[in-house]
Amino acid sequence: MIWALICLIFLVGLWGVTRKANMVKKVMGLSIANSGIILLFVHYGSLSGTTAPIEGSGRAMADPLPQALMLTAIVVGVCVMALALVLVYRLYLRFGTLDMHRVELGAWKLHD
Amino acid sequence: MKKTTILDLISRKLAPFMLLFGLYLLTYGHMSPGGGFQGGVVIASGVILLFVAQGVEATASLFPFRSLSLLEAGAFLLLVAAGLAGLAAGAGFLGNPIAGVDVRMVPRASMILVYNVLIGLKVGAGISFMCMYLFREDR
Amino acid sequence: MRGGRVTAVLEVVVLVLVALFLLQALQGDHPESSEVRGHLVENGSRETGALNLVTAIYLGYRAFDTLGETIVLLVAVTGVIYFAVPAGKGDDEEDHDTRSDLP
Amino acid sequence: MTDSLLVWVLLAPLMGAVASLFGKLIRPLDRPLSWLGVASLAVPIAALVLLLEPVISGKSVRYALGGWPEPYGIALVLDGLSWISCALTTVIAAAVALFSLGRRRYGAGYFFFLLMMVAGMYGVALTGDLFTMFVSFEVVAVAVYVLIAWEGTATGLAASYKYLVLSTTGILFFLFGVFLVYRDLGVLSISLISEGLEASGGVLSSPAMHLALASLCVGIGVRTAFIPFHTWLPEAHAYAPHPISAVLSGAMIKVSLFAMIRIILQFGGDYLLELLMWIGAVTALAAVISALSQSDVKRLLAYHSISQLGYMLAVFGAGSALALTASFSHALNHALFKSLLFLTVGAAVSLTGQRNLYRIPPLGRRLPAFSAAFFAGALSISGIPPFNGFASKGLITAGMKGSPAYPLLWVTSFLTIASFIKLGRIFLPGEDRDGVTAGGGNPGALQTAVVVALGVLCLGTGVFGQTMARGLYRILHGTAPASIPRLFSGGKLLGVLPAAALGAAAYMAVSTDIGSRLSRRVRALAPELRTVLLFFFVGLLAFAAVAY
Repeated sequence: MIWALICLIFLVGLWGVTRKANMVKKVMGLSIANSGIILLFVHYGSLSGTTAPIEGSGRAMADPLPQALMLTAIVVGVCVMALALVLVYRLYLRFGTLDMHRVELGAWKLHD
Repeated sequence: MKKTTILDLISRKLAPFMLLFGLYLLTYGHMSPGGGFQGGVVIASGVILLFVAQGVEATASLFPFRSLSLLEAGAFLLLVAAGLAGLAAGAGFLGNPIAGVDVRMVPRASMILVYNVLIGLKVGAGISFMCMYLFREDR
Repeated sequence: MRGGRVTAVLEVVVLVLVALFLLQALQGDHPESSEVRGHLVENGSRETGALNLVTAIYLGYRAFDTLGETIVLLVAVTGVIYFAVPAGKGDDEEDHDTRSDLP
Repeated sequence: MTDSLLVWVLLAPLMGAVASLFGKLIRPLDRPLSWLGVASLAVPIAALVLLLEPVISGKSVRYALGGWPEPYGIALVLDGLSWISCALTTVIAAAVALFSLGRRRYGAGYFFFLLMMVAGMYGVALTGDLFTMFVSFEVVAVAVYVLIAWEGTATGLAASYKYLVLSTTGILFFLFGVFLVYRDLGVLSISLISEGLEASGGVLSSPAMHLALASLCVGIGVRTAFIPFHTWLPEAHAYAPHPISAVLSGAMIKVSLFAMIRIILQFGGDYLLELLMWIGAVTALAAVISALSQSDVKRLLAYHSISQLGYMLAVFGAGSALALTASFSHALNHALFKSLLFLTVGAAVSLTGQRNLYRIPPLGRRLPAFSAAFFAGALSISGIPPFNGFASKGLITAGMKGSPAYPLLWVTSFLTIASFIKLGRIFLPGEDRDGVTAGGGNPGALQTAVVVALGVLCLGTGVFGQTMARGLYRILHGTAPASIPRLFSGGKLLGVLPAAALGAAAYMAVSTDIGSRLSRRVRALAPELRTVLLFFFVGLLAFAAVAY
């Protein structure tokens, strides 16, 4: 059941990326999809136990490997979002709009 | 940014504790939950709180732009050098050179501590410098 | 927008299919324990000295991932600073790239 | 000792990049540190030459990072496949970096991103671990996003954003694939995947495994740009700075293709080969048709990159050992002549400030060395002997003997000739009209040297095509090749004539008014980001469905 919920979060993100015309909302969609994937890993890690994987805590520890991997995935996601938003900022300065459709029309017309 | 006294007072009182907590996360990253990236981001948020409340000039005197960008690049260089130290000590790149040393005198985790602190400094300097640079642009 | 209707319907159909793709992959029994995890949990802290096993992994066993990650962060921060040019300076003349170099 | 060389292949560009970062921060040191950064590429060249010996004898060099053994730590692996992708990256990166040094305008910051991209590409080629491949792909991607939009032009920024959204969506599915592999096989290192799969009865036994293979291939496929995922490439390559388009077309899409090939071979995904062959053939044909109709010189070259990549994919789909060698030799040759073409045409664009094919005045007399090098590249891509395109296309014909998709590739070859007759007009020796000096400065001596060197390399790898093919076969399969067809046999040499004639005829057809009207309609097919993402999902479902 939880797997379906995590898939839902991932799909909400993908929906935001594909359907929304606003460039900032696309970036938000990417961020939601990214956290969907992170949740997938961390949830799987918690199946074997839910206490923080610190040595010496007697209770069943969560799997440290997905958590370590997700540390990397989160930072990478943040960096890509930062770059995306700066590109959106520069495109907004240039075209005065955040609508991806009009930006592409503008860029395409500018080219020809 | 109109400087209200509440913001001014709180930020000046709160920021040191945030920096301290960030440093705690760095140095105790290998014993308790924490680590390089989390500590670095907490330090960056402390610095950003300061310059949002106090304005960029006041904070720039405390954390000058030049030194932050040099710190970021320098910390990364030191991180690669630490990795090479592992290589030189025969433990393979990014390995633990202290593994062979007598454990009692130098705890084996000190290499992890070095990595944590270096990454923390780099992340803290990088993110605060980026935000200050962006913030300065808008004025 | 030309064909807006068509692309909209297509997108909905495709996303539903992707949902099936995801659920199909996720259901089904999957072995709980993995040999790698067992090893890391048992002697993670002994070999690397870090009590926090997550730190033991991302700074000990898989330190190369962390190095790659710091590179990504360094590149992203430098990239953001490069692009955060104040308005009005460096807007493009389409073909002649006379952009002055940035700090 | 030799295995720690592997670390230096990856570390040298990284240190070079940090040096150029300091060059960016400390103004007066800008030029010297840029030179130091580019000089750091000499280390991988030396290391790869030293590492060639073990690879030739079939042994794969493994280096456990941090001393941790394979399943727990990360290992750098150098086998035939990764040696070729590292060699390809080094050659193209060195050529492009030297070319960029020639332009005063590219400061140390530019070389920081370029060298970080090269370090990331080495990471992708050398890593033996799935998650490290994800991190290395992201290092390459982040550097490429910045470099595509380097000149701050609106089209560059839009192209970069479009590529960012598409490739990040792709990489999320790659992560989904990594999750499935970790969940079902419990291991992340690539070499242990095949063992884990054998234990559980092959990739088709459990549905999760072939969906994992599908998401991994799709995640990487976005970066290689064959049919369903190619839509980002024309803008990204056309509007990036010229050296960046060269390194994107020359090295990046091929390193990603090699990574995808490695994963498919490790998973034993033979059921995908049929699909890949057809995708490759259709990509080759469709891309060359849209290339023929382009008026922007760099978009024309970008579509050709997609088409040539279709060749490599189609011949890989044929599946035999010879086919694999043909695919890799075409990748190497394509890297040489495509980066040469991008650099020469780029110089013409920045010299005249014009991008439209018909508005660029003939530059034959103005840039003699560049024109000669351009024609070397154009003849190579058209597969005219004795250039290297002919050699690798001969191998491809041999590799795809009797496969149904070959006629598509044959039609593509003479359409390629047609489009390069069309593009060739900008470098013909013509009268030197005054509008020529409107653009940037004259290309410097260093740039001319790089371009001529690439031209000579194209000729050299063509003339010695036979030995090259045998060498590649040994590198890839570790054993001496059983039978490499004679590339320069009479039959093949004569085979070029009909293709050239048909190419000329096709060029005539395109320049008639019906042809140009058709071209204009094809040109207008620039898919928007929405349709681009739709293509992506359709590609994902195709990769998944083919297993049922």
